[in-house]
Amino acid sequence: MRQSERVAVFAVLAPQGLWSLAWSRLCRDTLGLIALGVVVMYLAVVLAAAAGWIAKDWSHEAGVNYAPPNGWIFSASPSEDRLPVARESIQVTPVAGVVDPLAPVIETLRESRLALAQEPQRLATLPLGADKWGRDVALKTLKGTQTSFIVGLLAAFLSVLLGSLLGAYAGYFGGIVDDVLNWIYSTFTAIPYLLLVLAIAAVLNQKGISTVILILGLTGWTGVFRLMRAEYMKHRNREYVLAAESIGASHARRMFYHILPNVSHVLLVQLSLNVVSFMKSEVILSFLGFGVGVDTVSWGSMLNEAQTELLLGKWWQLASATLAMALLVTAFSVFTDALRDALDPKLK
Amino acid sequence: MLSYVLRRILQFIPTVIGIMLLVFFLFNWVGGDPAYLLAGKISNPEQIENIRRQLGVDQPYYVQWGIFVRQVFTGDMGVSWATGEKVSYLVWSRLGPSLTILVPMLVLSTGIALGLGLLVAYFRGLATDRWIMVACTVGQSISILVYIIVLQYVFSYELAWFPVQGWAQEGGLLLIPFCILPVMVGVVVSLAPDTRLYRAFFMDEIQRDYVRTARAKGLTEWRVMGVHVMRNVFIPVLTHVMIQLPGLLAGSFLIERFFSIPGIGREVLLAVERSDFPVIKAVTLYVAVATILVNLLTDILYRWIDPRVQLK
Amino acid sequence: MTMPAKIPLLTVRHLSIDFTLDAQQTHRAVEGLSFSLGVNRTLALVGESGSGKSVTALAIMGLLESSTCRISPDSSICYRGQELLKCSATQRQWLRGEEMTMIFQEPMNALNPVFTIEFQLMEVIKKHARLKRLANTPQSSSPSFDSNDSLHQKALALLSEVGLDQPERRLRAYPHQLSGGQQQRVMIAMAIASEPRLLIADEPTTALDVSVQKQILQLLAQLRERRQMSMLFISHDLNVVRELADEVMVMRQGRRVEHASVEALFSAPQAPYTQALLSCRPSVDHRPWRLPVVEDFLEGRTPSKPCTDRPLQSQRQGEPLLVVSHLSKSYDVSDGWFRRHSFQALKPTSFELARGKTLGVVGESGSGKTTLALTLMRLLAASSGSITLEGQQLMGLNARAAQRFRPRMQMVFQNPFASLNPRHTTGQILMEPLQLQNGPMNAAARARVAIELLDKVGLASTAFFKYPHEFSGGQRQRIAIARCLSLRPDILICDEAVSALDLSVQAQLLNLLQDLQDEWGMSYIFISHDLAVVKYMSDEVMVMHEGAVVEKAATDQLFAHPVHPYTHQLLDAMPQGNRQAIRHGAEQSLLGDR
Amino acid sequence: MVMVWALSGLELKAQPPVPSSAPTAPSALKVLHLTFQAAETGFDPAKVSDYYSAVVISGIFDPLLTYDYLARPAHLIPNVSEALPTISADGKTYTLKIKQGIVFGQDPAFAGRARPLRAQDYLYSIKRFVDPKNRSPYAFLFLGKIVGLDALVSKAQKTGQFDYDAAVEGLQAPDPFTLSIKLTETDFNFSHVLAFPLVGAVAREVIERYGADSSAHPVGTGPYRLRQYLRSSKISLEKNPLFRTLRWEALPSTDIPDEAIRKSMQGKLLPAIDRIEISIMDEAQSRWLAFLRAETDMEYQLEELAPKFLTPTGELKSPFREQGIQLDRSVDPEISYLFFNTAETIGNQPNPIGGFTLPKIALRRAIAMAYDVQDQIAVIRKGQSVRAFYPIPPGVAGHQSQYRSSLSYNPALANALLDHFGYRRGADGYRSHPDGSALILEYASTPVERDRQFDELMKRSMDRIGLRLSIRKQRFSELLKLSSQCRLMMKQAAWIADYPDGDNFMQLLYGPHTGQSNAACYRSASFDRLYEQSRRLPDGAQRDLLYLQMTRQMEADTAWLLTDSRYRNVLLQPYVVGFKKHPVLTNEWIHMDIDRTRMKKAPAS
Repeated sequence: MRQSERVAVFAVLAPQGLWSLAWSRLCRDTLGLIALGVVVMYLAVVLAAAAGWIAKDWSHEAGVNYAPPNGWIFSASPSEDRLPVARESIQVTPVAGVVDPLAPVIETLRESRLALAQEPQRLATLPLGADKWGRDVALKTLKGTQTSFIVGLLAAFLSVLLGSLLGAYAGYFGGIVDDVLNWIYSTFTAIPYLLLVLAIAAVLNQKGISTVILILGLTGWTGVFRLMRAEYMKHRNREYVLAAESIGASHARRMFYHILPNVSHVLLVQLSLNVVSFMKSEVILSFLGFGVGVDTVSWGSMLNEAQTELLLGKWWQLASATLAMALLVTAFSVFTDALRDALDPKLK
Repeated sequence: MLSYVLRRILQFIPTVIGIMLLVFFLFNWVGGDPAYLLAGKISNPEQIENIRRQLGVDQPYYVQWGIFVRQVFTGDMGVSWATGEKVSYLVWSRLGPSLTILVPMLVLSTGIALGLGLLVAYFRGLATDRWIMVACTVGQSISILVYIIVLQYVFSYELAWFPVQGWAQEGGLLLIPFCILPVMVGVVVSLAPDTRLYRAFFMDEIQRDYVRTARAKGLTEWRVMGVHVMRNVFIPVLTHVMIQLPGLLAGSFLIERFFSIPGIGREVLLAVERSDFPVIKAVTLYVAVATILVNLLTDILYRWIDPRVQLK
Repeated sequence: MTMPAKIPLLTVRHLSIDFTLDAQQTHRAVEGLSFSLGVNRTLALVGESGSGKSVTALAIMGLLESSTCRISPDSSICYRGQELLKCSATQRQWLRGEEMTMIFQEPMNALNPVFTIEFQLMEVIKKHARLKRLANTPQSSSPSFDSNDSLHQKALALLSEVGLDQPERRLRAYPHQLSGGQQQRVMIAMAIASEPRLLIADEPTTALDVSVQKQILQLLAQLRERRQMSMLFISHDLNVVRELADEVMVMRQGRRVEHASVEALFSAPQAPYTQALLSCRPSVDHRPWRLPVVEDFLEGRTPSKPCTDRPLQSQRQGEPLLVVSHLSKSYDVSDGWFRRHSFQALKPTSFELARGKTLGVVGESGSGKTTLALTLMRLLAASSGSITLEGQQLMGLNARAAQRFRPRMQMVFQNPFASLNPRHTTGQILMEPLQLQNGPMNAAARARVAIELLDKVGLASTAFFKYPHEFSGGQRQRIAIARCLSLRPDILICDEAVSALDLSVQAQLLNLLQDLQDEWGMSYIFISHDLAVVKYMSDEVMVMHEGAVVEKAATDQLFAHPVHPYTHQLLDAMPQGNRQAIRHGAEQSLLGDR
Repeated sequence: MVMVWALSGLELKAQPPVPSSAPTAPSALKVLHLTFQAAETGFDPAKVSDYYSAVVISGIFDPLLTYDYLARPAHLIPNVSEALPTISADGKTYTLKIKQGIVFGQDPAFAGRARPLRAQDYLYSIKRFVDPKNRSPYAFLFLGKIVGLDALVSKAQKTGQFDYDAAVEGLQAPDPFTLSIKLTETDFNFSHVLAFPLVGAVAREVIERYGADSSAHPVGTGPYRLRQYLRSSKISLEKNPLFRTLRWEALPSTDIPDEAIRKSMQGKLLPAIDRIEISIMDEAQSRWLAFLRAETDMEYQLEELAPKFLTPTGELKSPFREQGIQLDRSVDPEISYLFFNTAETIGNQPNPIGGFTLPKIALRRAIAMAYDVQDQIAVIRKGQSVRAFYPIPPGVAGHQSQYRSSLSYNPALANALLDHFGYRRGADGYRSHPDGSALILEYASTPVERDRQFDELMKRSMDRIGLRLSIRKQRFSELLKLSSQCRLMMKQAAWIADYPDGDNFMQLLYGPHTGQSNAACYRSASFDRLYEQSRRLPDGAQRDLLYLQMTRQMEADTAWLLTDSRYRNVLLQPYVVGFKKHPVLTNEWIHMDIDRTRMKKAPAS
């Protein structure tokens, strides 16, 4: 049978019909599409920054300290209270009776008349201004976007992975498995978020992006767990799962081949909700001192720096970071809503 | 009813044990050594040893665990390492200010969000709905830190409407000027997400058959929404409000810190900075137990608000 | 007060309704529908799902969502000389619940779960009292008339009138504390509280058990007589309608197919579609080899006179394929502190099933039919008893050994929308059993088998790539059957396999099942609440009630000479299309649900 | 100039206890509002260590000696003693006489009777510092210093009970108003310990009555008493009605600001301010806004906001000057420094910057030369600090204002030095050890926003000379522990004077203090020898010479890079008079007043 041969070839490459259906529904939501566009734009920035195409030398001191914005987007009059920077020329006080073992070496080196490296010219204004060291706020914002986005995304992945795995087991198997996992869940949720964060931070005892991700991931899984457990409990006795059982599908196959695709829209929505909430949490973590390390920059670290700067009238860092964050978070939220609508099984 | 409550409380025991294990593990086992902080600027090993002995952190873990269990069961969580204050008293005295901010905040934001949710659900699909939702989405995308900094700056300093921060020990009406701005910040921050959520609750309920029945009975649209739908929406709203209550107690630390409100959240931050473990442990446990009790209360309230729920 | 009977109460002209799917696409749900309803008349709208009957009712009530539905401008709905489509929203709202009322299919969902019956009933009574006062001012504004006490008395009287006992207690109850039948009675009480001129009943009995259905129908008939209401009765079941309606309008895909008096329609249906609807439902009197299907009529192929009846086969012949003895299933329910009691969902049940035979199982909801099926399939662990398949005891086998017997027994579930994984294509669904059971077969070979199966159940091979949501209910059930067939089972359990389907589709599937049995020699366990379908399919029938088998007999014998009182009751409740029977039973229904 | 304390004690004995409510109407009360930027821990002198608790304690309790309010450098004067202590020639015995007629403030513990201050009270208070139960962070002030005291401590550690009644040879009261302290070693600076604000007299009855809660019930002989106390939020002090009569008296001065203070305060009964209201405000934004709105009268913790109100040259900006706001600007008796662990190993790992071989010293020297102190002052401190070259800060005995360090900023030279010793740069621009192994510096700091700025500066500085830096973030308590175990490689540290004597600073580098205050774990035989010599000398030119040599020795070994000493900018509302920042005393408000005539509107209370 020619036809069945041809079909057989295609069988292996089954199209993702439901997802494409959701996609076409999403395409009808103009606002959702715009939001998606914004998110994709940010994603491009993140990738470009990660690849080092943009904002590579964000830590380069391009402008003078607190250089104001030059009016492209914001404008501010240059501050008059520039602090005088004068390098003192030192006449070392002579002290008798103490020998400096390095003195001979230093003298010879000094005699070879080393030229002090010329400080490069620094700009008086920058598009979005400069921070206290004179680093370009625009580049910092771009780099911060990369960090915050990655932190949000990876932490969300971690929490969703953890929450859905545990939730799937608890909801699917029920009984003692459910009791134990539920016990862990209720223990975790009974402890207030702040204390849990502080406690986990104390355990990890390290700072940096990976720590932030771990803290957020390890504290953020409970919501996903609750949802996934409920979904699995609901689906576990659905007829299609029973049908799978009656044709001899194993537990793992039923859990991950049959049920998982049917709850994946919940996961996707949870994922994007968590991305948003984790990007916001990163700011709070930074405030608590569990932010990213000094060799990188995130929106949280920028906002924390900007806190006192605002009172000094240096508002541009606060404005840049807040705007960049608000735009992405808004777009992401709108996109999540659109996604939820598009994936809503009720609308089928 | 009573037997239900008793049985529920019995069921809490494993959770409480879990929390105790976690707390003990975190603070007694892997938590830092507070002796050096307490020893001050100039310390020597004997002094460190002395402090460790005084605090009981030199004991084997099983002994420490025993002490901890006894503390939990007697309700006497010892004294703060930093101030020597009784921890139970400390937590108790910080509860008032926290609640003074939290309760009005929760009532206001829930009330306003319910109203807005009803409004946008009523106008669903229309421009009013769209714009309020967009405003909410934008509103919730800004960090609470920015809200606090900017609102404090604008309202206390530029406009000078409220005191910058502070607290009236005497309590009562004197507190009102100090409360307004923190409560306002809290409401502003939680209003946007709450409205979005409550709108979703309303939209869920509106699709139900009983709404069609109510309309078929010839009730006005406001009665359908404001009585029939609203009463059903109360159920998920109640869950939402109750579930976030204990977390707020410790979670409003940012507001408490910026407005110098002597509440629990600020105390926790202080204790963490000082490695004051008895305080952190006690707050964690108390709040955890409060969470559990609030859950129980929620279930009891459910029976009152949702006749379908039976307490068994 | 009453209008002359000749002037219709309600006139619908050229009613067309469009549903907005999105910015570009619309779907026409009702197309140019016209009819009229006289005073104190009952018009039945009959049609299969998607025929536009409910939409029409909602349009008359003014309950369509304006954001998603558009009534075309040349339509007209005229109520007592008033053009409803030109009325303001407030006017429509005044009419609703006062002049025209409506009851719905699912009484559980239609009542607000968080308010007492009293609250919900009083809303209507109070509104009615207020409107009445407004209308009668100032002559008879006696304050005592609508005092709370008198309103309360009125509520009690209404509940009594719809046949609810202990009305005081019922008033204080919440909807979930009532049974389905009682809930529907409350709905009816609310609908008649304002003494409406028009009652619209949208499938009011579909969600109820047969015996309750009969009582509700009797109640409606009786109320209509007493209250002098006009009634618009919507149903998918012609037999239900026959007992109640004066006129019947058959609808299909938003259009009118036939409109006639009930006698004319049943005695001489004009439209082929009506003929089809009347004849494709299995009757308790005949057992044709094949059921006629709608397509036959529409394409003008009036089926040759139903040939000889299918012979009934005795169960007893030959070696039994399946022997079930004392199979039971119970659940532990905890109540109170540490006490538990066990609830027996399935009381010890024994039966045998021979190869190639069909065992029918009938019972109302909660009778343990599905528990029996799931326990047989070992999807539920049995509490006790044994299942023996061709001499092999299945209970107590280890998981691996039990797995080998899985393919021998397969099951078709009730809901074709739930039993197919919505995220898998038909191909994936059909190939999965092969992959799981016959390891060595390669993907291409599996696909070939899958396409053969599709052909077998009457689906095109293009179905292979499609997802379940792209099929109609009947087609999905075919896929579900194909999935079972792929394992070549000895026994196929059909749990309400055709109950969720429209009549015409039901007939096709029953034919398919019969054909497959003839060809493959499978045994069926055929579970249904529908006596007619069971009678058509089965060689032997078990009647289940509250988890136990109350009667088991050869089909014809059971239908002709039921022994157990419950069986009697079931058979009596079957809609026979006899108006006399309804009137006769009216007195009984007053005693109604207890 | 010298301030003379006047006292007429005999009257007091006859005075009945005064009821606690002040006779003046509340509106007429002079109230001073201050803020703390961190919470206090309690008011039991033997149990606290933090600055803010000490501030409050110094208003409630009286030490034996104190410092002259206006004199600089700080100058010891008697407080409740009749005169400065008589010190025996060997510098081992201190004898003091206490003024008679001083009584403790009211407390239920005294059962309504006036409770006179006696020499025994000071002995009891000193013993409380070494009682193991109290875990006093200031036990080091007395431990090992007083004859016979350590024996009592070890006995207490065994029995678990400190015997306060046991006789101690070094702590004697020959009569109720005479105090004799015998030291184990020569120490001419012990008077500073007796002036230490926490070494005030507590009454044994009070301590025993309140037990563990003594922190909330401070009862002393000082000018103020605790009125209201909401922990870590609000502290309110009011005049102690039983306080002895004390008048503000000073000799005329040629110093113009001092003379202005003298004019406004001379002859006033102290304390002049009725109430001190202290709020704890954690965030600088809150404190600044509160001061601007005159919710507070005095604000001295606004370092990060200084550019808001100061010109680059350190003067008050004109809008504030026009409002009459006053600025008092002085350098704190404090040093900040970057220390390098000079031990060979950290834990069991080799310390990449430790040891005294030339390449290691050169590495430390290069780091010191590359660290940009100017940027620290200009950017992080916002110009609110002065460069520190000498380990002893201004205002402390032994300070050398003219001294210039041999460690100067010169990254080019630092690079050359590293090149010279074979720290070669790799492909990524970072240097490795001369033997080719990876070189990673580890710099420790706490996870607060302030430290992040130092981290950034450190990273920039090290990048400039190609040294790879990893930053270790740890809670403050953890860092303290690690630092006392010599397990930190590099860290910023600061030391503020406990008492205004150079020894308090020089001991930070003394070898045997490793594991205590010597965080650099610096052990230099020559330094230690010089330090031991200095211990035996009183303040003077001879000791200054030793300090100079010790300083240069430390530089030669490069154990520290001294960075800066901070300015203390105190903002005062126009109506606050008599303020002058004291280098050691923290209770200036005892000597201040509020001039109601200069008050435009009543500050919100």
